[in-house]
This record gives sequence, structure tokens and C-alpha cells, in this order.
Amino acid sequence: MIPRILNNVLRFVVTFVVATVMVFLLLRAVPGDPAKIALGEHATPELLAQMQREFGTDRPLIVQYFEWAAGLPFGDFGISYVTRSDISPLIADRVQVSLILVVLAMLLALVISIPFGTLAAVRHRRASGAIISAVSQLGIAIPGFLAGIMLVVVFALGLGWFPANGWTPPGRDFADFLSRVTLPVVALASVQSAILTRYVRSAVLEVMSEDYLRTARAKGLSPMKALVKHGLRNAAIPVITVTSVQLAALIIGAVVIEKVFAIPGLGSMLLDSVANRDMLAVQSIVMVLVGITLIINLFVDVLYTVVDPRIRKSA
Amino acid sequence: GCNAGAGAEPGAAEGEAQTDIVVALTGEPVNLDFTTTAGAAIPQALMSNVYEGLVEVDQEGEIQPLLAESWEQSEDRKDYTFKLREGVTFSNGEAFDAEDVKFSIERVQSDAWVSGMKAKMDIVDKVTVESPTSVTVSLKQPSNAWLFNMTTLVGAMFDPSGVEDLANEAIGTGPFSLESWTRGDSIKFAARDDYWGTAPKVQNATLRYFGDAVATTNALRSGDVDVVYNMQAPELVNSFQSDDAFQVLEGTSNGEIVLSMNNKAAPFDDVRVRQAVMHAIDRQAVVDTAWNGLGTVVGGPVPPTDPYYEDLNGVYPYDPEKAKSLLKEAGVENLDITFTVPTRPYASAISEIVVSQLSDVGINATIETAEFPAVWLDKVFTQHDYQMSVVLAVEARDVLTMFNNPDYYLGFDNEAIAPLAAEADRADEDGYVEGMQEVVRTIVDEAGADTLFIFPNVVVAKAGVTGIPENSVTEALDLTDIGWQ
Amino acid sequence: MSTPSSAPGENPPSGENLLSVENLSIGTRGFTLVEDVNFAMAKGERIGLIGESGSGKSLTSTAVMGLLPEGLEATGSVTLAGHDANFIGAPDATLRKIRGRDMAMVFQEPLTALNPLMRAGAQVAEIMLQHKTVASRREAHAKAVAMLASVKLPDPAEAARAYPHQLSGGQRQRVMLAMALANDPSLLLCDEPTTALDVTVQRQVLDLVLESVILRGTGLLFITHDLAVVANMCTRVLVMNHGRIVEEGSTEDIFSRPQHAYTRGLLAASDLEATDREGRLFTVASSAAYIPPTVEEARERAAADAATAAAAPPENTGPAVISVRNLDRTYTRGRASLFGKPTEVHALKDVTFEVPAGGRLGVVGESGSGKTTLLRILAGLDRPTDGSVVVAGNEVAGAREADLVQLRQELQIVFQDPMGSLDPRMKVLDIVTEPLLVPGRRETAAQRRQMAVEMLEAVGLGAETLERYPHQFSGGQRQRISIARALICRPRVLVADEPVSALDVSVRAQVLNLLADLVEQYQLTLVFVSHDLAVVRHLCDRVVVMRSGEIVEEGDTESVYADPQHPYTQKLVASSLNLRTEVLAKELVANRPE
Amino acid sequence: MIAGAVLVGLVVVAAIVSVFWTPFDPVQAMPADRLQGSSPEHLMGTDKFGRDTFSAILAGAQITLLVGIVAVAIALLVGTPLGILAGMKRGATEEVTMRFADVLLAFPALLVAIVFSAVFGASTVTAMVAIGIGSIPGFARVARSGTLQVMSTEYVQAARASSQPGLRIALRHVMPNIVGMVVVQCSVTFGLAVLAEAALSFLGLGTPPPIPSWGRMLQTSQEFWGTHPMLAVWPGLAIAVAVMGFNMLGDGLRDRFDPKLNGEGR
Ligand SMILES: Nc1ncnc2c1ncn2[C@@H]1O[C@H](COP(=O)(O)OP(=O)(O)OP(=O)(O)O)[C@@H](O)[C@H]1O
Ligand SMILES: Nc1ncnc2c1ncn2[C@@H]1O[C@H](COP(=O)(O)OP(=O)(O)OP(=O)(O)O)[C@@H](O)[C@H]1O
Ligand SMILES: [Mg+2]
Ligand SMILES: [Mg+2]
Repeated sequence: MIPRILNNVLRFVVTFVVATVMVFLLLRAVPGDPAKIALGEHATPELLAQMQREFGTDRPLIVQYFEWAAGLPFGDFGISYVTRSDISPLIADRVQVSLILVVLAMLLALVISIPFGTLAAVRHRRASGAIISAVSQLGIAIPGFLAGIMLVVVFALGLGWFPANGWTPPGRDFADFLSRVTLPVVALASVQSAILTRYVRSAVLEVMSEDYLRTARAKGLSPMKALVKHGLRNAAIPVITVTSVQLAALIIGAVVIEKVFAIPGLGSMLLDSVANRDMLAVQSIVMVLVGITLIINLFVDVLYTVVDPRIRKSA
Repeated sequence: GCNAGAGAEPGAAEGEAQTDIVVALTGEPVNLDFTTTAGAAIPQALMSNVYEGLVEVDQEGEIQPLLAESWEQSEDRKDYTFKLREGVTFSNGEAFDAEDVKFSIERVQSDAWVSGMKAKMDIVDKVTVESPTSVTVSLKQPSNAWLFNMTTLVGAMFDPSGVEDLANEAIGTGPFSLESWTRGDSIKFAARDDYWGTAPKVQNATLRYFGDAVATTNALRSGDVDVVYNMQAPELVNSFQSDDAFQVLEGTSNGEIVLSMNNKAAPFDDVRVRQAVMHAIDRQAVVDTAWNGLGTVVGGPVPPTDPYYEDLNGVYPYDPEKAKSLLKEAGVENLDITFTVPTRPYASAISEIVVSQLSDVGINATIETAEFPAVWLDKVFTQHDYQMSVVLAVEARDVLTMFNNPDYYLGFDNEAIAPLAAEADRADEDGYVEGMQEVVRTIVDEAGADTLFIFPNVVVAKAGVTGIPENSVTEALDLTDIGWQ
Repeated sequence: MSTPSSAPGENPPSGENLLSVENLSIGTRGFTLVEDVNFAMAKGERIGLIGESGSGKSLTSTAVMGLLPEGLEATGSVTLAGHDANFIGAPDATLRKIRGRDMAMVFQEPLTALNPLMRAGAQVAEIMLQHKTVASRREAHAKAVAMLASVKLPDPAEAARAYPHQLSGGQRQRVMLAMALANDPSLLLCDEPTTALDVTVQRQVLDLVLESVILRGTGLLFITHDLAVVANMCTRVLVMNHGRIVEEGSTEDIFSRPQHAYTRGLLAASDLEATDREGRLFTVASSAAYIPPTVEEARERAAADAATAAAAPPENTGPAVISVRNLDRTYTRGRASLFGKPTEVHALKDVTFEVPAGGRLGVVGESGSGKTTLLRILAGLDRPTDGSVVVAGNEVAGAREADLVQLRQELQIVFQDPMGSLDPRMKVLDIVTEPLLVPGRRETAAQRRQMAVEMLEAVGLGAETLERYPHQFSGGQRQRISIARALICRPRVLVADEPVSALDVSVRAQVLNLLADLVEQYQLTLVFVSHDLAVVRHLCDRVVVMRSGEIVEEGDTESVYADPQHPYTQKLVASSLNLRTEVLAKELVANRPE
Repeated sequence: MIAGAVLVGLVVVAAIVSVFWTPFDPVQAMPADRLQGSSPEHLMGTDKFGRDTFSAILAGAQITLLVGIVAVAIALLVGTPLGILAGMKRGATEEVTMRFADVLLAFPALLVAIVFSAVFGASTVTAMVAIGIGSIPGFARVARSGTLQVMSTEYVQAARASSQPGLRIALRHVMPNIVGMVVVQCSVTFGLAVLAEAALSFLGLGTPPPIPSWGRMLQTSQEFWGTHPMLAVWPGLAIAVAVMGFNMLGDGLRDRFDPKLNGEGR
């Protein structure tokens, strides 16, 4: 188990370093000089040179890279030459928002999709199962932002139950936080639960044809009890995999929902930073994302070993 | 006004006096330092509210005293002597005096300002402190434009001890002090109790920033914000107009929507082709479809609030047949062009109708989007790598910026302009207006660019909000007068 | 070798009825899979259900359990003594109370039949808790450990804590058995419980099952395709073919006096010691001439065997085609981490042997003993860690891929799984001619086609099969195609990895006969891997016995059989169930009163 | 499966028909006709430029299909060989390719698209390429696991035992046998690409105007939620039809290729 984790950490480092180089180089190819943008319509060559000196963008790439990369392990992303302030605390705020949003949405999606997906599998020959499948098909096919807009139109503008948008950190005013977080979380979760429902269904269907389930039935367990006691944990493994992949993708993927609900998350920060050619911020956001993805993988790996003794053994 | 519950019931707070106002905007500043960072967002938030100049422009476009109680111009119209208001302090407690004026103006000319705007101060020869409340600015030559420029951000007064971290802190003499800035969300101002002038109507003013226009009106409907200023989704206006809980103001701005044609490159290096475009486009139809009829069609690059404005709609009436014959004359029938459109809501809306109208006269325009500001500035503005584009020119009194510089991205090159313009700047006020009108007419005749319409300043607010500056004639959004009934 | 069935103290079936199955038919909509099955089982009776793959054995047993797969419908009646309900059509709630308590089942594949995420002890305890046959969870666990002990798991407490993957196949099957017997059911159904196990382990499990049911007086329905196993285990036999029971009778009767042609065919094909006049194995087709074993004949034969063993067989002294010296193969695996210590598996340790031209070497040994590894190295599919392997003059060890082309013209391989060894998406023509598509060969497409036709004819398939796909063939036919592919470039050496163990007995004999013919015809040197001693004995002149990567014994086939030297070989020989021996044992018991 | 094929067919037919004919020019603005409701003339009404929505929906199918096809093609052509390579070559090659896929996996399509739009400008091409790149890891994984399965079969052993070169094994054995899984992945990715394109257009990073795109139609319809909701309904419906079509087709294909599920897919 320990070596397994060490190994993952090593992979983490390798992937991370490769990603830093890739991201750094890719972003150097971006047209649009941040100095030019800062100067706007009245730039002159002298001013431009002065600005570039100030930004440090006139130095060799390799110097810029190492300066940036050296700070990364300590969570120090440097000072943005566009916002002129420390990037790390800004990202920390945004990541917090995104994580709250995405994790809550995933939890809600799991709470919805596990029972429904299971039911859809168990009843796959009956109408109720077909209906769940059809609804989940539809849920996947509706773009997330459309779901968000519809929620706003109905529950915020129409019924007035929730504020239409905006964000309050949970620490400041928890009741307000809840009222604001509800709609975006539901919007995200509606799509995610549709996706997960399908995965749960197929995982459970697969498990249902397993021999050990027949063994459980042969012991005298009812089909449902056999499934709950023996099937679900086995079905959990593929579901954990998708959940983790979705979780990682959603941190940026939630940007459309952030936009609909005017939430200051990591995705919208990325959009803004790209628009402002805040290269350091873009780089740093991408690296944070890579980091989070890899940490999720690490965590999921540990989770597998908890769920599945076979993996524990192979360590 | 951040509490959803309270905001959702508009009538609830009416009994007691409301002391807070929340204004929704799109387009957040990247930092707070307009001395080194371009863009309209910073002065919009800070000028008039935190920073003040010696003079200001009123809603009608007239220059009025501000930190200067009055001023005198010398005989040769080169020296301005300002009498400063007494008892003015910066928000850090420092007193404002003539030294600060000298410091601020000279700072613009120094390397500390890294902004193209600083060129507007080039004309200043020297600043002389006469007394703590009197200062003389000597120009190299007479200029009508300079005093107006002093109403803009280059005229902002700073305290020498307050310029350390301009990107994150703002210290000025204005009615508000910067309380906090939550990036990606809002800037909060608190009214200063030691403000020299009339105290603002509210204690706290918040500027909340949104990614798009629909979000701003949604926030207004659900009570999170009180005012949506410079609203960018004109179609949404209709539903507010019919609702008693809200008021809609349709003011003007000094921004022109300019359909730019690269005068230096084919096919628009041919004046006939440019003129054909002027005739091909039904400007009123553009406003009506793309911007819900909001906006003023003026026919030239000057907003009605400028002193030298005149209606030039008659120069190029909508006339597709004329356009076609001009194109034929120029020998470019069935013209294929690329239309570089910045990623802004107005631009994409306008581009669709423009493309359609151009195709009616046989110009086949292919849209290519350019991310704004980054790509657009780089490609169109700096490299002049474009044929046609459309952009909102927000800078006040920018005719000469646009058309008196052959190296400007428009590439408009007409020797007649420069002497005319210099003459006008030096002349007295009447001469200034007349001279500038001639400049503008020359530009329009030569079809330097097609000014599609003057961008409206659409404001949607809760019915009880008063004192909203209806016209956006300066870069600032002045919060001082905004209050509650 | 003492068979428990002949052990004294066995209670004869009491005659009281335990299970009756009447007019049982199973089918999908409009398609009958099992038709009109009738049989009754007395308390404590042991009935064997035999028949080839797909004959409906498993369906019958699952119908008895009331666990038919979805989509299948049963009619008829199944009743168990002590319960009024007809299992067919009874609500699941009723059956639930019976399943696991009064009847239990052991399935074929013990790895998949156990929940991989649950400890063995808990799985055994669950069946007791489910039926509340124990007072508490703690007692259930204690009883579970006791049950695990009763199925002779070495360290029952430890085993109870283990997850299924931590147990060997045989151990897992013991856990299944412990589970099935935990509530002391009156009926035990076993569906091929030992086919996935090694010979030695199979023998232990079978003995255990037998012992347990006899001890408890449990009725046993035992499904297998292995006639020797039935002969060993059961008192009565049902023979199934195409969903019908074609013959039924006591074990002695069925095995010595089969009435139905199908039964006779099965019997003939299973008996690898009987050959027809041309010295070839009996097949279903030629079974008419087959004479089931009798006591007298057996005695004669035993004497003859002893004689052959004594007389040294003609030593094959040709030059060695395969020469293996001090071969080692070590796998490093389980290195989950770049830091962790890799575990080493010595798949082969210091293996040395030679095969002369035209020799036929059998390789036997338990699962994991390194047989496949050895063949893979011979075929150049795997590299030895150490040692030397020379095949037809080519050194395999350390050879580059390009050097192996020559080797592979000389040596070809036939695999176990008749489906898996043929690409399902290729036509027979392409499959068979694939070995010709190597650098250095220059046949045109037409020539290749001609060669394929000849080769297919040689393995008994017509030219019309060229354009067909593998799934359109039966298992035996597919194995013929594999053989055709292996022989098309006329190799001198053929290595075969369990080529018949996945086949039904009825086709096994055909394939073995074919192999024997071809080896003769093409003058092949043969290396033949099998866990089935009888097959090796029939086909090979020499045998090596492997265990844990080492050769523990080597010698002429007959002498190794007759007189095994190494304890492991002895155990292996003793464990293999032999149809003749079993039947004779039964007959002896049956004839004893006379 | 049939339902899926029908829905996909609908989209394809719309795309093909719109190349030759639409009731109105989907690009031509007719200010006089703006914001009309459904009528016999304008089946789905008109937008704020007076353009016929039905024509735009038909023509939008072109972009949807184009984005899907190109994105899938990129992911397929890069991801599948990578996966096969990783599955066939053990050791360093596998490790490197899978690390590469890992890194890519940390860059979801939307992130790639946002960054790419900065590098190359927002356009249909950028969107397609970004979505394609974002989908590479999915293909690589599917192809690798399929290849690992195939490589462990005895027919590959047999091929190797007769010295078949690696490339021929890849072409003759691996590819035909993983084609089913890959086709399923194509279909699923297609659905995802349609959604991703819509999301990108919503963010203004997709197809530029005036070329009709369902995602951008949805985006611009936002202003009209209160007054003309049908402007959002039509493109929303079109997207749902396309995505559902491809997903259901994928499910159907999966069942075809995976008999184990026995007529049941997810
Ligand atoms: N769920 C099912 N649906 C349809 N047909 C089935 C199903 N299960 C089994 N069959 C068919 O029923 C027949 C009998 O199958 P069964 O499993 O009973 O055979 P068997 O005698 O146990 O064979 P084996 O020795 O291979 O286990 C076969 O032809 C099989 O294809
Ligand atoms: N690629 C491999 N990596 C690691 N270990 C392996 C590998 N191949 C085989 N082994 C191990 O080597 C040993 C010998 O395996 P091999 O397949 O040769 O046995 P076998 O005698 O053919 O068994 P069976 O009868 O089950 O086919 C086993 O312990 C096996 O687990
Ligand atoms: Mg069976
Ligand atoms: Mg083997």
C-alpha cells in the first residue's frame, strides 16, 4: 500500500513536470503581448519596451520558466504582471469556490444516481427501468448551461425561491450561501446524475450477471438483498472511476454554469486571465488543475484499495 | 443589498432610508492602476468616485470646476491658473494642495505613467506652484483639447504618498474611499465623512461585476443589485419598461460604433469602395435589429454631447443601388472580404446584420472573430492586419486620435486634416467648433470609416433609485448622486 | 487406491423419496432447450448427470434451484421432500426459505462464484445468518470456521479471514462446499465443481464431497462431463443429450452395458485405453465396435501393462531436435512501485531435456508448474532468463526477432482454446495461410490457397470451409483449423499446449487420432502439454513431470505410469481418475455378494 | 439502437438538405420580419435579425456534424494508434504513452478549447481541434484495453509464433478486433462533441457568426427567454436530438459488439 502510494506520488511528479513544460511552451505561443494589452490603444515602441522590462517578459524563456517553476512546489505562482498582485491567494479563493460547487454537485449526483441507476438495472425489463433510462438519456443530451438557464428562469425569476445568481462564501453567511449554491449545484448535478445513472445502471447490470450473485441467491437471499449486499460494492469500482474523471473535468467544465450563475470560480478566472493575457495566471490555473486531477487520481487509487482487497494484495 | 431575502421584496426597505446601492456592470478591471493599464473599466470605477481632477464635465458635456474653484486663461491662451478649493483632503488624510497638482501632472509626463494616454500631457510645458491654493500650468501652445483632457483620467489628482501600490489601492480626494475589492465579484466603496463637497446620497456603494448582460438583469430581478448600468443586452429592456418596479433610462454615451475599413489596404484603399459601404448599410436598420433601436444614428464620428457635433446623416443615405454602381465603378463587383469582429456582444450582433446588408450589394464578407482585447489589439490595431472591423470607440473626443494619424489602424490619410485640426485647437472656442466641424466633414466625405451609431447608455434600475447619471459622457460612473427616493 | 464409495459403513439409499422432477421442460419463447425430464432421487442417493456441453445439464440443475436465468421459462414440477411447493412457478419468497437451507449448490468456477470483496468466513456465515440457523453473528462465525475446518482447509481461522483471491482454486472450492453444507441441506447440487481444478486437487475435492454427503446422508446431484468422475462419485447416472434424458440406470449398468448409442459413444470416446483394430481411439462414430470394460478383460490388460513396463521400450536414439540445457525463467512481477521490491516467480528452474527427431514428449504437471512457459520459450515467444534452448539447430536464447523466423519455420504451436486461438474476424483461408506470410517465403496467393486446401483436407475439412469464419465451426473443427495452420509450413516440430482439454470427450478422441496420424505422416517431433495423464499416455513415448518449474521425473511413458518414482508423480498417478479402474471398482463392489 | 440511428439520420439529413436547400437563406437578415412566432411561412419563427429559425436549425446541423466528425477523427486518428502502441509494446513505450494520456486527461476539452482560443483565436476549427484533443485520452484508453485483450489471445500468440511482424499483427488482428469498441467510442464522443461545441459557443469560443450554430443560437436566445422562449427551445431540442441519437446509437453498437451484455447496454 505504501509503495503503491509512493509510486503514485512519483507519477504525479513526472506528469506534473511534463505538464508544466507543455503548458509553459504552449502559452508562449499565444499571440497578444500582455504589455500591449496593458497599454491598449496608445502603445508606442518605447512604452512597450518599458512595460516588457517591468513584466520581465523580455528575458529568455528558460529563465522565465525556471523562475515560475521553482515556486510551484511551494504553491507560489508569482506575481501577475497584469493584476500586479500575488496569484496564489486569488487562485486559492477561486479553487475553493469551484471545489465547493463541484463536490456538492457530485455528491448530489451520486445520491440521485445510485438508487435510480440501480433501480433502472434491476427493472431493466420493465417500464420503470426504461423510463429511468430514457430520462437519463435526455438528461445527458441537455447542455448543462441550458439546464442552468431553465432553473434560473423557473425558480429564480419565475417563482423567486432563490436568487438568480451570485456567490457568498459559506463562512460569511451560511444561509445565503445555501440559497445561492442550490441552483448551480442542481444544474450541475442534473447533468452529472444523468451520466452517473447510466454508469451505475450498466455497472449493476454487469454485476447482476456475475456468478457470485447467483451464489448469493442460492444461499436464499432475495434478489434485492443479494444485490445490495454483494453487488453494489462490486459495482462501485467503475462508478468511482467515472466519478473521479468527471470530478476533474468538471472543475473547469463548470465554467458555463459559473457564467450562468455569475459565480467567481476557477473556470471564469481562467476565461478572464486568457482574455487579459495574464499568462502567469493561466499557467498557474492549468497547473492547479493538473495538480487537482492528479490528487483526485491518487485519492481514488486509495479508495480502490479500500473497496477492493484484490488491489491491496498486489501492492 | 447582498441579502437575497431582503432584496426579493422591493417594498420592504422603503420605510427606513436605504443607505446602500449596488450597481451591476460587465467587464471587471484587471487591476486599479489606470496609469499603467489601459481599458475603460478602471476609470469607470475610480474616476469621480475616488479620484478627482481639477475640472469635470457635466451631463451636457460642459466643463465645470471641481477641485479647482475657478481658473483663468492668460492672454496668449497658453497659461491656465487654477484656484484650488480649500479643505480638500485625500482619503489617507493628507491635504490636497498645489504641490499635489504639480506632482500629479508631472508624474503623467514621467516614466511612472506607462500609458498611451500620457501623450495628452505632452503639451504641458511646466507647472508652477503659486501658493498652496494656486497653480499655473503653462502649455507649449494654446490648446482647446487640453482642458477637456484634464477632465479625463490624465487629470486625476494623486497624493505623493498614495501612489505606492496603485494596482491595488486607490487614494484620491473623491467622495468615496475604496473599501474592498473581491476579484471576480465586486468593488466596495464607502462614503467619506471628511469629503469636501456634497456628501454622496448613500453610505456604501458596490460595483458588482458580471460575465454577461443577462446575468446583470437576472440579478436585478432577483433583487441582488439595484442598478444595471450600461446594460449590454438591449433586448431585455422591453420587459423592464412595462414593469412598474423598474425604471429604464436610455441615455447616450460618447462611444461611437465604428465600422472600420482599412484605408491602406485593398479594397478599401479605394474611396469609392468605402463610399459604397456607406451607402450599402442601412444604419437605422442596424440599430433596430442589432441593438433593439437603442442608440443614435448621427452619420459621423462625433456624439451629440461634443461641442462640435452636427447631424451628418444626409451625407450617405441608404442606397444599395448607388453602392452597387460605386462598386462597379471601382471594378470590384462580387467582392470577397474578411470582417474581423471582436468578441463583444455589440460587435457580433452588428456583424450579422452588416454581413447581410453587404451581401445585398454583392460584398461577401466572411466573419473572423478576434478575441477582445488581446487578439483584436494585436492583429487589427497593432499590425493593421484586417480589411473590415467594428469596434466601440469609447474615448471622449477622439476624432483626431482616429483620423489625424495615418499610422492609426484605420489608416485614414488626408493631409488636409492635420493643419485644420491644429488650427482649431489653437483657435478660440467658436473657432474650435467651426474648425473641428470642417475636420469631421472632410473625414465623412472621404468615408474614413462608417460610424454606425452612437452607443446608448442603457440603465435599468429599481424604480426607487434616483440620481443615476443617464448619459455616459465621461469614462467615469459617478456614484455621488445615486440614492433612494 | 481406495475409493470412498467402496468404504464400509456407507448407508445405502433408504428408498425414501427426496427430490422428484416430473415433466420438466425449459425453454425460451418457442424454443425448447430441455424437454420432458423426469427423475426421482431417494434420500442420500447420489445421481450423476452426464452429457456433452450444451446438453442442458446446467439448466436442469438451475431449474431445480429455481434460479433459471431471466428469459427462460420452465414447466413441469420439481418437488423436494418436506415441502409442498412445486418449485416451478412458486414465488421467490417461498423458494428463498428452501434455497441454502434444504438444498444447496456448488458451482463450477469457484473464483467467480465467490464475492471477491467479502471474506471467506463471512460468506460462509452469511448462509447461516440468512436462515437463522445460528443464534448470533458471533456463533455464525465460529460455525463458519468449524465448517472450513470440516472441509479440511489447513488453517481454518486464517482462511476465514482471507479474501477469495488469496485462496487457491482448490481452497476456494472448499469454501464453496463449506458454504453449501453449512445448513446441512438434504440436497446438494454440484455443477462441474472440479473442472477448473488440477488433477490432484480435483481428487481431493471429489473425495471431500463424497465423504461429506455420505456422512450427512445428503442427496447429491452431480453434473459433469467426465465419466470417470461419475463412476467414482455416483450410484446412479442420467445421460442427457440435446435436452433430453436418453438413458438412466445404475452406474454399473450404464458403464458396462450401455443401451443407448449416445451413451456408448460417450463411453467409447472417454476410454483412452481402448483402441480399435488399427490402434486408434474410438470415436462416437466408431463406438459400435467398442466393448466396455469387464472384470476379466481388465485383469488381462493389467497384466499386459506390467509386461510392457518391464520390457524396455525401443529407445529412440535419433539426433536431438530439441535440446534444452539448464533453462531458467524468472518473472518479476507485482512490482507495484518503482521503490518496492519486485517479487520473483521462478517459472522454470534448471530445466534440462532433449527430444530426438520423431520423439513424442509429453509434459505433465499441475497448474502453474511452468508447462506453458516452457512451450513459449521453445516457440521463441518468451526469452529464457538463463540457459540454452536449441531447436532444430537454432539457438533460441538471446536470439533477435529476425533470427527466429527460421526457427518458426521449423516449429509451430497449437493452443488450448479452440475459439481463442483463431481470430474471429479472419476467414479460415487467411488464418491457415498466415504462417506463410513471413519474410523469405515467396508463395503466390494462388499457391497459398492451394496449400491451404491441401492442409485442410489433411485435417479432414473440405475446401468449402476456406471462406468461412471461425464461429461457424464446432470446437473440434476449430482445433483442426489450428492444427492446419500449425502444419502448413511443414515444420519439423509441433508443440501443443493442452490442445484437447477444452474439447468435449466425443471430439477429443477425433482430434487425438488426427494428431497421432499427422505426427506419423509428417514425421513430426511432438511436445505435448497436458494435465491429463491418460492423454499423454496414449500419445507420447516419453514424459516429463514438472512441478514448480522443475522437472521432477522423466522417463518412458509406460514406466513412469507403472512405476512412478518421485512422490509427486506418485500422487499425480494416484489422483487421476481412470474410467476403467473406477468402473471395475464399482463392478467389484456390485459383484461382491456373488 | 434503431431509435438512435433514426435521430442521427435526422441530423444527417438536415445537414445534407441544408447544403442544397433551406426555406430561407439562414444568413440573410430581414429586419422587417424580426422576432416572429411560428407560422406556415416560418415554421419555427424568426430571430432578432428576422432570419428564419427553421433554416438556421437545418444549416446548424452542418456545423454540428462537422465539429463532431473532425473532433472524432482527430481523437480517433491520434488516440487509437497511441492506445494500440501502448497495448502492444510493454515497458517504456507503454509507460510514456500512458503518461502522455494522463497529462492530456488533466486537460479537459473545455480547458484545451479556452487555451486554444487564446492561441489560435476562437473559430470552428479551434473548437473542433480542441474537442478532438480533449477526446484523445478516451480513445487511447479504449484502444489500449482492447489491444491488451487481443494481445493476450492465443491467435496473436499464434501469429507471433509464426514471426508475423508487429505492424501486421496490429493491422490484421488488433485493429479488426477492437473496431467494435472504437466505433462505440466514436459514437459516444460524437455526442460529447456536440455538447462541447454548444458549451464553447455559449462561451463565445465556438463558431463565429453568421454561420448558424445551435450552441450560439442558444446563447443569443438568452436575451429572449422572457419574451420569445421558443428561440431557445428549438436549438435546445436540436442539440438534445443529436446527442441522444449518438448516445443511443453508441449503446446499440455496444450491445452489438458486446454479447455479454445480452441486449442490455447503459
Ligand atoms: N440464458 C439462456 N438463454 C438462452 N439459452 C440458454 C441460456 N442458458 C443456456 N442456454 C442454452 O441452453 C442449452 C443448455 O445449456 P446448459 O448450460 O444447460 O448446458 P450444459 O449441459 O450445462 O453445458 P456445459 O457442459 O457446457 O456446461 C445450451 O444450448 C445453451 O446455449
Ligand atoms: N508473464 C508472466 N508474468 C509473471 N508471471 C508469469 C507470467 N507467465 C507465467 N507466470 C508465472 O509462471 C508460473 C508458470 O506459469 P505457466 O503458465 O507456465 O504454468 P502452466 O504449467 O502452464 O500452468 P497451467 O496448467 O495453469 O496452464 C506461474 O506461477 C505463473 O503465474
Ligand atoms: Mg453447464
Ligand atoms: Mg498453461
